[in-house]
Amino acid sequence: MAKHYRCPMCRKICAEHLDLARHYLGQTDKKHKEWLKTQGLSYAALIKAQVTEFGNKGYQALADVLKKTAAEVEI
Amino acid sequence: MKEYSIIGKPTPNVDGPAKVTGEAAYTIDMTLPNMLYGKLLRSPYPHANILSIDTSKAEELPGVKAIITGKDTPGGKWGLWRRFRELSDQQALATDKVRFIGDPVAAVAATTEEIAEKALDLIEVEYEPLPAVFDPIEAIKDDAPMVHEDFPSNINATRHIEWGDVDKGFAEADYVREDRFVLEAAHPCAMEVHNSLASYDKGTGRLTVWTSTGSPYFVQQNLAEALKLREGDIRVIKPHVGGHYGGKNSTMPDAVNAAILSMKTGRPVKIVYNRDEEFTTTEHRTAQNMALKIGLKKDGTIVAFEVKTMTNGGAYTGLGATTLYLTGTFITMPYKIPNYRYDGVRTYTNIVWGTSIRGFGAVPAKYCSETQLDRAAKDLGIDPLEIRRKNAVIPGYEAPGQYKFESCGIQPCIEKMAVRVKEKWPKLEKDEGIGYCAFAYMSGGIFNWIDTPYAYSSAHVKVNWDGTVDLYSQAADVGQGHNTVAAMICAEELGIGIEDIRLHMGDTAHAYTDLGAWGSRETLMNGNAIKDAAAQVKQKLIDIARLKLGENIAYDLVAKNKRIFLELRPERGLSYYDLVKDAIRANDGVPLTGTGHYTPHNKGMISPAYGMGIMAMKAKVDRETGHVTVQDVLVVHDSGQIINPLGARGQVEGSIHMGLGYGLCEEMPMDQGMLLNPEFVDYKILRTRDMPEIEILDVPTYEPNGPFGAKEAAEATIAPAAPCVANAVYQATGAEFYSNVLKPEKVLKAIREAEKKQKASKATGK
Amino acid sequence: MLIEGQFTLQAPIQKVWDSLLDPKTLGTCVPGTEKMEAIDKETYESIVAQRVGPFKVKLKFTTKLTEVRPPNYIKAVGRGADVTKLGNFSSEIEVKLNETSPNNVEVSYTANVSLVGRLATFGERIMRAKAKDVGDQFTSNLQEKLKASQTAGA
Amino acid sequence: MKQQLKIVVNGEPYDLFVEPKTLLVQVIREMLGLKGTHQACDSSSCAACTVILDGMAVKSCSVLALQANGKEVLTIEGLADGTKLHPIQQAFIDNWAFQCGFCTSGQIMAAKALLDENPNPTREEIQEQMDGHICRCTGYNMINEAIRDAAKRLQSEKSAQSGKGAA
Amino acid sequence: MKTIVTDFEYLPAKTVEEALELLAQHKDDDYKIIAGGQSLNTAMKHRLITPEYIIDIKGLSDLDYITFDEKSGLRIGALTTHRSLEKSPIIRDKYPVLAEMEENVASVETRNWGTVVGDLCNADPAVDPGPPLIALDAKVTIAGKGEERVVDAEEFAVDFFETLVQPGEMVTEIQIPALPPHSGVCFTKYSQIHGDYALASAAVLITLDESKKKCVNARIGLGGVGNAPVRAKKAEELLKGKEITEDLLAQAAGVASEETSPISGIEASAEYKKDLAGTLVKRVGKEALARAQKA
Repeated sequence: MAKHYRCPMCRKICAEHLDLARHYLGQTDKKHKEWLKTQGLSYAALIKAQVTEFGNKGYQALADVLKKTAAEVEI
Repeated sequence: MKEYSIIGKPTPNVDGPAKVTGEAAYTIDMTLPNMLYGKLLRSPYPHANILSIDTSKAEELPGVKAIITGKDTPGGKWGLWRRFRELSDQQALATDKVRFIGDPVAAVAATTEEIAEKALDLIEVEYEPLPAVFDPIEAIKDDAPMVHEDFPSNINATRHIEWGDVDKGFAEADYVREDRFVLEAAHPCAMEVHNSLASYDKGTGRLTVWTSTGSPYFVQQNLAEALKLREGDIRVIKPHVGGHYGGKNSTMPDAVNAAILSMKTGRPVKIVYNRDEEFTTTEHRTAQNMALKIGLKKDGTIVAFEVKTMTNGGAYTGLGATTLYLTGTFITMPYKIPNYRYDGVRTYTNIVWGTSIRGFGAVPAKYCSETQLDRAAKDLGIDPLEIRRKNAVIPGYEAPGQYKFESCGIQPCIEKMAVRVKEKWPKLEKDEGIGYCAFAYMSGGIFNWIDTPYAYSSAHVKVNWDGTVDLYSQAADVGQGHNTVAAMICAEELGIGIEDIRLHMGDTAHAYTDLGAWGSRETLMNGNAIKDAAAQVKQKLIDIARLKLGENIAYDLVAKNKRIFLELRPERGLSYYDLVKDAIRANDGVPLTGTGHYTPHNKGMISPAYGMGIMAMKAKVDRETGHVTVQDVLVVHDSGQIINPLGARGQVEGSIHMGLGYGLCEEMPMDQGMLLNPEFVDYKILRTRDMPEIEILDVPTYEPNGPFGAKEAAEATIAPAAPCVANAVYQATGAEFYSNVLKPEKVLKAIREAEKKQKASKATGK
Repeated sequence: MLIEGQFTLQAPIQKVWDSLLDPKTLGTCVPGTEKMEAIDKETYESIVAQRVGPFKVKLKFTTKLTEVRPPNYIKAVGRGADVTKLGNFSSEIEVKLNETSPNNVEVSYTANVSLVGRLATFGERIMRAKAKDVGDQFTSNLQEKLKASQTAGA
Repeated sequence: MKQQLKIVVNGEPYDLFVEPKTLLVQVIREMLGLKGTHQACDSSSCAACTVILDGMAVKSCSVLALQANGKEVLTIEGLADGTKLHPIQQAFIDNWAFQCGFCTSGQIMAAKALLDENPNPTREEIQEQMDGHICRCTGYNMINEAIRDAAKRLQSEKSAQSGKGAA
Repeated sequence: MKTIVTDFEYLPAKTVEEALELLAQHKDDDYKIIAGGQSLNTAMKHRLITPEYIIDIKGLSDLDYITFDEKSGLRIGALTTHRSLEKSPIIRDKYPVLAEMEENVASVETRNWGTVVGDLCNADPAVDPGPPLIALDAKVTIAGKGEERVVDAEEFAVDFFETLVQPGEMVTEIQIPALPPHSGVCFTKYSQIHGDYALASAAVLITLDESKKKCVNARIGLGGVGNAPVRAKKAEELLKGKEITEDLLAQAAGVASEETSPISGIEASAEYKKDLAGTLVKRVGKEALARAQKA
């Protein structure tokens, strides 16, 4: 049994918040994008941060938010 | 290695007699009785709302039989990324707005091509031009015009790949460098333009479409979506195809509008693009901006690698999202990279879209990584061939969660290259240089964005009473020679001759699904299916032979040279032809059949197998004009067991030709979304006098996932050509390139830069 | 494509300014103009015929002034099409007037022109060269016009 | 107004009426249905449509049909001797000198015109002759080899014939 | 694929007289002369040119000739194809530079059907025969019904696709004077792809004195670097009366480069073409000098 985290918008479960953030930003549907707004985040801004600079800046920013919001799942 | 009777032997093209006599029919050569000619009216604006379309004048023109606009189409959207519905973004005719110069807004069917052309002039369209965006960097800005609703900042697709600990890797590196590149677009320029002939049968409600495509199955799926018909009611036939090179994967408006016009008029309708339509509205190799950061140890070992890319996706998706993924994958091959991170964004922009052109992401990727590697090698004082050998993968190498190399001959390839280069080019003249590039490429992709429920490849074999074999498959020969490979694999497995095989390929009504020709997949995937199908028939023959021979169960029987015999006592056997007759008689007159399927499982994210090797080019630079002469090319490659050495050589040489074009002269300059060189007059393609001679050496391996040990031999060598040239110029002059097309003016500028730099460093050195 | 140019006129800046905004002057100064009229204060309609060797172009276009700062700056967008459907044409023009000394005006202009259609396919390099010629001719016409009106006024 | 066009194509005389704007390639492909001659560009720059007009290789997309009045045209369909392929055709097959085959007819016709004039061309001479032809598949080298091979075949065929004649 | 969609009346001429008569008749009409039509047909397919009449002179076999005698020099009839010029024994013997030039004109297929004069009359600024004809001091005969005039090759093209040929006229012949002793001519064009339009081209003629030291005459023609082919007169003057050294050639090349006025395009910038013209003059000049010394 280990702690996992569930995507707030779909059934995806990941072991790390950073992985969950990667999953999240890989989705192209409206639903995923919209939820970010409710968290005060911009999908485009996160992607831009991720792709225009070296490092993992965009994912990290979302992972920080997911740490607070993603439901925990034991599997 | 195993001795085969057919596999590995130079075999002339089975389509040869048809192709050298002019008898081979391409879609463009086909006509049907009572056929109409269709033409598309296209937007002159890169981004505009359509306010109104008035077709009344055009309708009055004698000979015009139908005119349709967006509202007359069934309205289904289609795309190849069907797993992500929102990425099915293509439509037959623009309804509300146009998204690039060339987006079709109306279609005409008339009794002659000339009347159709004249009718286009009579259609009045009122547009409201909108602000447009043409560049990926502009596209993701907050205030950029939106190309598609629901895609804020025009982000069409993203891709992230990561393994190891990249930040730690860079921290441990002795040497880190960053380079930024701008890669130009290039067009595949198939000689046969996109064209389709559609015939709708009113009585049965069934549609038949002949089209110049690499995948009849993709077209069938897409037509079903676009026309809101059932897949089974659509038959797609791929006649001979005059070139593909990745530009004929997507279903284009020619096929869809020909179909709609045929459904509307009840007559066959044919749409043929002009060459400028081909250039301005069909898919090309995506332009992109790439940033690379590499960390190495002093000895040249790569410890960390990070890549960021933004592709100028254009107005629709096509296979561009796959290209984005593969760019991030192929850029790592064939090297051991312990820590890797990739982020890519594909942006929607108001230009024609970029997609899966030959090399599928590897071409721009390798250009950047391999020219960067040369610079790093120079800084570290390591020989460019040695740094490649040092980092090259070994059999069994696995990029965590991504891909695994089973057969893998890259190290022996590099060793062979080192020896051959010394013999071949013992001395360099002034302003000459040798450039290297190592490469690897997939043997068909393990992706299911099309969301097919069927096996990826299949084939059906039917053996007739006289021993002739009918081989049915949807697999597509688009010039790469797959028909020959298919016949060879089938004949080898059955132990018969190629002349015994009758091919029935590329027709959705004749066979089970095959995803078609893209990503060098047919030899391995369709080849496995054919081998499977033939093996089933062979087994039936062996069973009968065993009965008739009454031999000990412990003896193995083989099929070879038109006989079935005991492997250890070849004199004991029976004629294939006799056995077939007996088998059919014994089976109540039912011909022998076998149906084979292939879908890769548990083979990572990319492909079951990889072709690979290393290329070297010797080039001379004219320091006054900037002209680069590629004098000689040497390739050492591992393509597993090569099925047909003639065809493999053709593929390697053709890839090099296209790759050299990418490196030297092919480009798509645009102004406000308009292509400035949409004819062969201005789009420069290398001619025979511009091509060097090419020497190809093989390092054969046995690929366990491929039929008879075969794997990719088609596309791998396109990617290394351009970086080889750039590296040769770099070695000769020190000139560094951060974009791909080495036009003389660019070369001259880069040489002057390098001279300045060398002077400056000399000065500071003093 | 970007067309840039600069020329100096010997006339008071106000006069140059007025001439530039007067469709009658423009009509007679732009080579090949067959028609030029003001629809309203900001909009002009014109038909201009040009010939480059055997290629004949007859452009019908509308110019709209988007920014006017008398007597120094004009920004305009033009949009038009060849009457024989040879192609479409759009442009963004900026004209700057700078009085270097009384009676001496330096005029600089940039025009970002895009051509679409058959015209563009083969015409790009010709149009670019022709644009320079047209620009030169326009300058000399305007200069003469200004001179003539000065003489007439005097 | 249509005008008379008398033309011999692959040895067959034709008496046709064509619009003056008709190009030779349209007569070949559309009126005579000889679809082996292909068109791949609109700017006379690919040579896919090459045919032999009174012994010369020309681009049939760039010749007004009426300009070929009274002349003889040889297209790819006229090259084989019945079911026996012409040595150039056979050499193209044996050397894998085509892939998609779309430009092949034009390549073969240009090669034929060359070998008729120069039975033993060098690599450079072959390249000069074939330089107008765009091939997107092969990278050209295998085409050049096929033409050299064809030259040899034609020569040995000729010497065999003259040998027969002597005997 | 594109075809010619606009109808025209087709008027074939069999003799020069017939052609001039037709031209006179249609002087005021929208007509085009077709010889090989290698550029015209493409322009018509693209509907850039839509003439009402096409006067076909391809059949004027009386103008298909290449003749030479020491007194009057070389005469090239207006219907001479590129290929005939390239293969002509007279040319190979007396004016090999023209054969060298021809080897890189478009493709064999185009050279087989297209004519040298047609190419000149199309007046693309990058036209290949332009610079060598300027260097060889060629004259062009322009005929109208009942009249004829002779113009210098360097004057012939006046602008993009425009020549001195007026409505009702046609070119009938090119004349090139016999080369004086100790003359060398060389031509080259540079394009990244073989047979393509020139980014720049240059032809240089150098005539030396008896001692083969001093340059008594020089002519330089440049292509692709102006609205029409350019004669670099200042550079010529620099060479005349002097012993040509590498330095002097480089200097002249620099001057020639300044005499050009290319335009920027997608293929290269104006600056590059200017620079290139100089480089080509230097290279071609060196070869022309070597040839003059051998002649």
